[in-house]
Amino acid sequence: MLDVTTAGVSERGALRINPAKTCQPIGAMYASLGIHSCMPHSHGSQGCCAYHRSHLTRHFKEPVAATTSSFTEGASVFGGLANLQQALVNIFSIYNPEVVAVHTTCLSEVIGDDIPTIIKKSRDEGKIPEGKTVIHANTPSFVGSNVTGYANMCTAFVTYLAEKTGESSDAVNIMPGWLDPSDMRELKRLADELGVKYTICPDTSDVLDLPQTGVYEMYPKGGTPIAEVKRMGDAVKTLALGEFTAYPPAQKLLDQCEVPFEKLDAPIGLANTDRYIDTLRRIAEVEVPASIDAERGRLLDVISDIGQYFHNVPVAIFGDPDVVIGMTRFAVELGLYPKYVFTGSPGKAFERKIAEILGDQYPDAVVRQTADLFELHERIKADPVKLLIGNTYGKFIGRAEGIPLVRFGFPVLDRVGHRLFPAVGYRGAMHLVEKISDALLDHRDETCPEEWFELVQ
Amino acid sequence: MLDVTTAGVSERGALRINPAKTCQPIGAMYASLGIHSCMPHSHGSQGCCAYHRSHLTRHFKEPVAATTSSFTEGASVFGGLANLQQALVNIFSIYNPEVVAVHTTCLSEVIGDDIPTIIKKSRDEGKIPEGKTVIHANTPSFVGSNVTGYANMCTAFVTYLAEKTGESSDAVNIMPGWLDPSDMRELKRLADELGVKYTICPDTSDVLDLPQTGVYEMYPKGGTPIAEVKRMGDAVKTLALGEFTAYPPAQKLLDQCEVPFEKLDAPIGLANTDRYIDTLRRIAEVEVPASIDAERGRLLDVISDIGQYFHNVPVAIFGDPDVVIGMTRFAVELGLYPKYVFTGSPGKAFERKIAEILGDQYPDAVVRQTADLFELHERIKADPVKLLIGNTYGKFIGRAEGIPLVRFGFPVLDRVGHRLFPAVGYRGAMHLVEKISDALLDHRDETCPEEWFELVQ
Amino acid sequence: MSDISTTEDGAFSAIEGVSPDALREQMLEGLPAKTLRKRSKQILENDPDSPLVIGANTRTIPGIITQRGCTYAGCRGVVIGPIHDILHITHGPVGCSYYSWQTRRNLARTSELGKANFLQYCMTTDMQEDHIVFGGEKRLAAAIREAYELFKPKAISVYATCPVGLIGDDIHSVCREASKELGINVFGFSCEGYKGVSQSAGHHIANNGVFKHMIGLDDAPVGEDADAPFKINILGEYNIGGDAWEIDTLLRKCGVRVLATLSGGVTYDEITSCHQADLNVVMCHRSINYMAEMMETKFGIPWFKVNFIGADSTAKSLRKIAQYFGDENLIARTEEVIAQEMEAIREVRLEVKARHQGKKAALFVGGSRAHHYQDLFADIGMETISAGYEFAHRDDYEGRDVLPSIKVDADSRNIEELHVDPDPERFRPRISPEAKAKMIANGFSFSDYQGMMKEMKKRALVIDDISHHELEKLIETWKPDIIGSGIKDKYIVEKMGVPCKQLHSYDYGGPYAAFTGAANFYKEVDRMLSSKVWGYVVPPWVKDRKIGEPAAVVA
Amino acid sequence: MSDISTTEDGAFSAIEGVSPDALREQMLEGLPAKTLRKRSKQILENDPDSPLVIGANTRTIPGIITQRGCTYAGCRGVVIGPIHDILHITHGPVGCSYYSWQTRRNLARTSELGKANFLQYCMTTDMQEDHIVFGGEKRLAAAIREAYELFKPKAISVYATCPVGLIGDDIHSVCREASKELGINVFGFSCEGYKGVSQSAGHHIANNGVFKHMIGLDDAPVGEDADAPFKINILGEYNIGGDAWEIDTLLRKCGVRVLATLSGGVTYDEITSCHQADLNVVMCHRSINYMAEMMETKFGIPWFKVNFIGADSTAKSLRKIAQYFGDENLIARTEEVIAQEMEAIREVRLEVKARHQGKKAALFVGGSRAHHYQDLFADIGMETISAGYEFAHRDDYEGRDVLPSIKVDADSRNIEELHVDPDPERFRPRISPEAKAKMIANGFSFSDYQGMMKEMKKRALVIDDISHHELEKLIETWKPDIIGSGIKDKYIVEKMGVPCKQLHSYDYGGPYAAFTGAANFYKEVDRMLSSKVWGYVVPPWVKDRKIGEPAAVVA
Repeated sequence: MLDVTTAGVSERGALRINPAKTCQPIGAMYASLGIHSCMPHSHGSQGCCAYHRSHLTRHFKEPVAATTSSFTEGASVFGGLANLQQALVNIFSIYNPEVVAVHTTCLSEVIGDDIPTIIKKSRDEGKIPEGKTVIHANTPSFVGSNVTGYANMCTAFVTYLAEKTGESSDAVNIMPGWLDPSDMRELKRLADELGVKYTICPDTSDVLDLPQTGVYEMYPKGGTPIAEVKRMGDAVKTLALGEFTAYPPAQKLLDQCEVPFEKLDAPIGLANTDRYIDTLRRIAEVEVPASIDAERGRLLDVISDIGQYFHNVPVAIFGDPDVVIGMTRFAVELGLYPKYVFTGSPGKAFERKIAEILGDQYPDAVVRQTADLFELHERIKADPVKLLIGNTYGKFIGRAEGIPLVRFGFPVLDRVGHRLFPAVGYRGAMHLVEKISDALLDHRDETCPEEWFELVQ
Repeated sequence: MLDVTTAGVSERGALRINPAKTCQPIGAMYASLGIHSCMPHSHGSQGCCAYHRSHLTRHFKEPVAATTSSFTEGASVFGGLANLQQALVNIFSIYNPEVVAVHTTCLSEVIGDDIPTIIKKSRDEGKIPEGKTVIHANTPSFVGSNVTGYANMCTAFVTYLAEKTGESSDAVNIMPGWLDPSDMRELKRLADELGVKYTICPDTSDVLDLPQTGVYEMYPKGGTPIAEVKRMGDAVKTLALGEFTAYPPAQKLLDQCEVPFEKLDAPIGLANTDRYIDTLRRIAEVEVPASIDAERGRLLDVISDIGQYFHNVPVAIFGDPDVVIGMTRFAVELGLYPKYVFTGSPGKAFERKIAEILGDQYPDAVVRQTADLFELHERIKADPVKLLIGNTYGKFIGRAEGIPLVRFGFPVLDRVGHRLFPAVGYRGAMHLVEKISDALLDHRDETCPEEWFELVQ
Repeated sequence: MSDISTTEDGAFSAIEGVSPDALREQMLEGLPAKTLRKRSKQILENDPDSPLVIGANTRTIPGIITQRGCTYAGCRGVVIGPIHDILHITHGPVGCSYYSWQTRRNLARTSELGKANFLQYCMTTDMQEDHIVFGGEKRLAAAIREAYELFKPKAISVYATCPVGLIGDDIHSVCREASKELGINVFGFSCEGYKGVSQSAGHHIANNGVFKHMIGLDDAPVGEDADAPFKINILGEYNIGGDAWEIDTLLRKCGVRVLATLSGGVTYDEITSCHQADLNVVMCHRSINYMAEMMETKFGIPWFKVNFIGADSTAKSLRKIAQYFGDENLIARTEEVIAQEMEAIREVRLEVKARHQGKKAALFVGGSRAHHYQDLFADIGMETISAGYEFAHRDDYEGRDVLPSIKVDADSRNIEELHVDPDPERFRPRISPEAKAKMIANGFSFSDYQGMMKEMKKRALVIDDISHHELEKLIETWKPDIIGSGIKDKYIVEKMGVPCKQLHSYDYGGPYAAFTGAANFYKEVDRMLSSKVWGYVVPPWVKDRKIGEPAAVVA
Repeated sequence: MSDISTTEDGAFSAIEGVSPDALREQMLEGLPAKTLRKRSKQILENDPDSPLVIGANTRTIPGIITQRGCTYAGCRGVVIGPIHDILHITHGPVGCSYYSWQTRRNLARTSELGKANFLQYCMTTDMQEDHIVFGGEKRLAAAIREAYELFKPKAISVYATCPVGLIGDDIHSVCREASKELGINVFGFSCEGYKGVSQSAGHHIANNGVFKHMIGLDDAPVGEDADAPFKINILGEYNIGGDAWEIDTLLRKCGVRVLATLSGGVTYDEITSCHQADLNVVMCHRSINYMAEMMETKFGIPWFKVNFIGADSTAKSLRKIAQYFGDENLIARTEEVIAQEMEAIREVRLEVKARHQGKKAALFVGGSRAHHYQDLFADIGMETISAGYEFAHRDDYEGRDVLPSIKVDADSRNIEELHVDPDPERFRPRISPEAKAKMIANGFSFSDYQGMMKEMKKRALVIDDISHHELEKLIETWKPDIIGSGIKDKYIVEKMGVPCKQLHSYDYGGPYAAFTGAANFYKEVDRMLSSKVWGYVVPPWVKDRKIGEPAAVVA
């Protein structure tokens, strides 16, 4: 497995090997699915759309509907106007969504298609039915990464839709960053439990975690309704849960509608969830109910009980920056030793935030943005860890080095837990504790000498 | 590991090896903890109490308070009257519970202590304070097993406490059988979601799954309050969730207070949970809310998606009879092939119920009551399975044969999941699906030839 | 259970009470005019005796939810991707490389520990904005150099993505320079995603590149197989789920040696020397017929179409190979093997057939599987009521005899058509023109492919590049018992309560090729059709609530 | 942080502002009269110079939440249980056998694959009601026979549980018969749970049985160790968490051979031949002093107390062993080893000490660990403010000099006291009475145990068989930084926000013996005292809500 990887960090300036990121459009497509009755539309070659749909489907094991401008060579030379217009006509007549959310690809970006102009022209020419909405985000694949695309599309929701009517909605906006549907569901449950009035946007729960009912609905009940997205401009405050995926739309909403925001980390682990709860409580001026205290206390209890198995266990955490940031703080809370903290996405903020979290307690921790899994593996070969926390791609390193992998983040292509249980909130943290402790103890039980194989742990 | 076990079934008539059961008193102690402000009391040698407290503590990682009559040789000769009386005085003055729930041991059973008489005498002599309650159950270790002890103590709750006032409480009694606190919590959540009025007894949630708060309370907020136990006699119906652990008290309540009951299997898996929900709905004449349909549908969805990995996988399921019965039905729903279904507890009903579940689809399934893990291992050596589902003791067979173990039932002494997540209800089923699929896929990923090691599954 | 009515000549007259033309009308109803025009050419009632002209290999309609991918996917993903000891570098932004990393299940085995399996690696130039602005050639050259320094591969293959073509990076010149500098084979593919109308263009580009840069490079005798009397290549088999290994094992039992499988489970060395074979047999006609033709022209290796999917088809294909070589021992051995293998799977085949005979399948996938898998379903008595390809051409539907009549449109014209001549030194007809003529006269066919339509029932619906909307109509109306499709459709189909088998990735199962594979597939179909899940959809408290009707809402 | 006030002579005057006598009063306050009388003898302010008489090894008060276990647990669970190649059968209902199955962490290593490790097996007669009524001897005999047939062990050991004694089964006669029939060593222990006042009685019974049925059986030279110049046994070390292996490794480095460790990580053969040792050293005085005495009487092997828990104690113990043998090389080698080992752990010891010096520990556990672990805490500068045993006798508190003054009560009188004479053939004083006398005159002590009290601070609270109630008072008042206790207390203590280390099972960690073990323990204490968990107890929205005050309840 990965047999030609060797220990030590190779010098590379041009070759990316085993990336820990992908391109913008998939993020935009995912974000679009979090708006109710929205058709994501990929403006470019149909291959992009096919890849993104396949990849999202493999992660969620759910239908992912999206359309494409199906560029040919001609369109690439003459521009994508005709393709996009034809697409809009077909989409509205055949699939009838409330919104079409267009994102670009490197192809349409390089040829310079001006989407707002095409949208305007299409509306003027009656190709967009009355009452229907078309929005867009520029998501060039050669800038940023998948998380940038997510943020850009979320920003487009604000740009195109959010309105300040001057009449406060009394609601808090929750911008969840790139999380799974199960996470968004959990964020809502906690907010409900607090009794807070809120708008969560985007919201992929009940879109990408559908029950088996015998009926396929292209636009299931989930997703933030357009009307609510519009009302975000009247909210009292925005909670932006993630530097990379939630902060940009929050900033945009401040600029556009003067809604102030608080920037939090993804609510993964104890302190991050505390901050989520506490911020909602402060903003909405509610009391935290005993039920939340009890959940929190149960989490703390198990952290305490299981702590000895986690203490100073060297761990590599990798994936998209916002969830890695959240997870790293939780790892520290759990007593793990974050030895490698990697993201493929570019952004100095990543290194800065991880440095804040680690303080001076982990002097030999290696924190890298714009990095890749090949480098992670090279480093692990030179100086190993006992646990990997990250997406499915880590399984190859895990198998090569005999290190258990706790699947976390995007994508998880080979297991089901992320669809069923959140990673955020106290319950999500409990689930992670279970996963991590199972991983460590299973590994120990499988590899320890027989005389150290024990009944009680 | 277990190196002197060989393939094939040895003939044994007297020697029990690696039991799949333990003795009655621990079940009685556990049940007692499900009554609010109750001190379980072990009438016998202090060793029993120590063993039971240790064992329960290892499973729950929670304080387990219980007292003992601390027999010495003298008491064994002259009877335990003095010890029990002294114990009652000490318990009420030092620990001040509302109830003391006495269970016997083989020692006090053999010498024939008459507990009701001792209780009466103690009350007459003022050794039991006004307003305090002492109840008892006979739990001889040489009859039945731990589940018998649980049922006997639950029956004692009814015998001593349940009253028929003639005025209906409009409530349904839920007798949960021997489940974990997380399970009882989930049963309550589902009943709440249905909007059913109910009394659950016993109820160990918020007793044996306490938050870390910095404060130890000997009698935490959980447990069925005495007043509610009394009112069970006025309920409209009882749901008895388990042949072995819930049916006896339900029958007693019928006999004593004319409360009819429905006997269900432990709500493990889809159909068993359906039956729980549907029975509650019928009795209480409520509508099932969409939220429950959605949960159910999400479970069904993941069962469908993951089914190919479960299909015809031979599995051994072992442990206490009621949860094994529940799990076996779920295994069938999941497409697993229940090859060995074992309990150490005696009871023909076990074989009958498993036979009903398996029908004629699994002609070579071996179903055994009053069996032990040694026989299970012998059989597995002769004709292996790919998965073990049962308590922690299965880990030795797992390691010896390289078969993954999904921890389920009582006791789990070496992992934490059972404390955090239920096994009952649709959510519990999802958790089991996750555990089982992780176990199977992890095993495959660890053992398959490299060329079959894959990214997507 | 199925409700299929047929006329006396075996044509479908109605399925679930709906005639094919009525269903076709439903599918087309309400489409915008331009779209309707287009789609009506792509949805046909089949006539096996004289197939209608189908609108295949035409542009995908923008805004239609399609399964199709792009040229890059067809080239790097499908055809070249499986070669595990070539180092593959995708030149472009990160996504294209990332998505083609380990997602296609073309399995590979390295013969010794430590030998590179580059399929586990994803390498890309990860182009950034300034490379788009200032050109990416230098970065590509540097990337190739770094890759060589790190891994010392035998060959490096470079793939262009959309922006590369647009900004005008000359990857071929970069590859030539690198080849010179490093002394290894470095070559590029201009497989930008916008080329052609589907991944099909990528197959063609890939075939051209493999032919130019690999085929025929190595004339040294082919190791232990040099003396084998019956040496063949299998073209268009990608070892999804280990299929190529099954086929290889089977042929070996018969006494036939496979020099190379293009390109499943294959090594660079096998490809460079595979022109020494006696015969090419073609599995996936769509993706590799170019190669078969070019190798015949240049080296004189004849080819014919085979199908190792389905037990009966496999037997037929084995017999044809034996017959080609005409060796009595080989023929006898082949018959023995067929008898053995058929016997081994007889019981499961009969069992599954007994349970599912007459059930309805519909297959929409790829460029050959929608045809091949009909044979596998036929093994167990299941009817294919509708089928279509994702990216095939008219010849794949109607048969190669229509090739001369296919108009080359603008999209296809952009794909290079290699001009190939017989190799002055190495051209060697494997059978003399006379012998070949005699065989043909006796009914043996070469360079053949009859296409899917001739083997489907009359009035079955043939649907090219099926759209989501059409699929939904099909399911609602004809209620197929199982659908074979891809990952993007799978969960849509299953949400509608119909099991869906992925026929690209096999749902991570397989192998399904050859006899053992067929048995695997029977069992898998049996599992899917017998699954209890669909019976659980309606909860017991909704005895008369219809499937999917929303549940009661209670506060 | 700690607040400990001491008087000039080092006695605790107050801890957290509360004097020892005040705390003692709090503990006793409100107890029923009889209970008060009893407990007041078991809670004492320590006086190291002249220890008070403590009420130890007395009956547990019914109704008090105690940590104590039973005689069966002490015999089968503690002393005999660890011998991994004896087949153990518990005669009784299933529970006793079940609970003593793999729960004590006495690790064992089999030397070859396939060699029996019976610790992984739990064997019992699983008595049912009719055996209680009609007697269980036949069942026991059958069980032994079945066990022999299945496993062919060298020896079988049988344990009686409560009902066995009550119904009068004669297990010893059954064992004798079985022994005759099977030709192997079969012996029984009448260790019914109701005997004695705690597991302590079980130790005594176990010692008697081991002495009668195993010790001295095999006079053949002890394998490779026969010629070793310095051969010892370690008594009262049970290899929890691998401690015995650490000690063995350490002694081996010094040049001392351990023939047998009673009974951790030991084989039957090692026990039957260990009477050939030159010295017995005793770790857990409480559980094994009987054996040391009997072996000295019968074979002439002297003994003294050692403690390998704590680096300083380990060094002291090693030196004493070397001094006993008086060999210059051994003494030099021992000093070298001590220097090396001390150096290896110096840094971690200093680091941990720097962080936690002056913190307060309280230890309530077992029959020797509450004493031994004080040394380990002392290594890193931590004070033991209160300690007590679970089942020890007065001599374990006050020292062996009080032995003659201990009154044997009814409960202890029931435990057989073996009469032992010097073995007519094998008695061989390892050192002459003269030499011994000389050593003693030079300050060397034999057959010694000073007890815990003499080594604890003045006015520390010594609490025998601590009850739950007393523990709670101690935590509330004196706020120890860490408590060493058992599984039954652990989570009570931790719910109160105080880390609690299990000193029976080591919380599944270890080894903690010898130098490496000490370092492990320093690190573990450091982890526990540095844990962030306790800092998280109050959520941020409850800045001024006091710990444990209930949260706001909002609908």
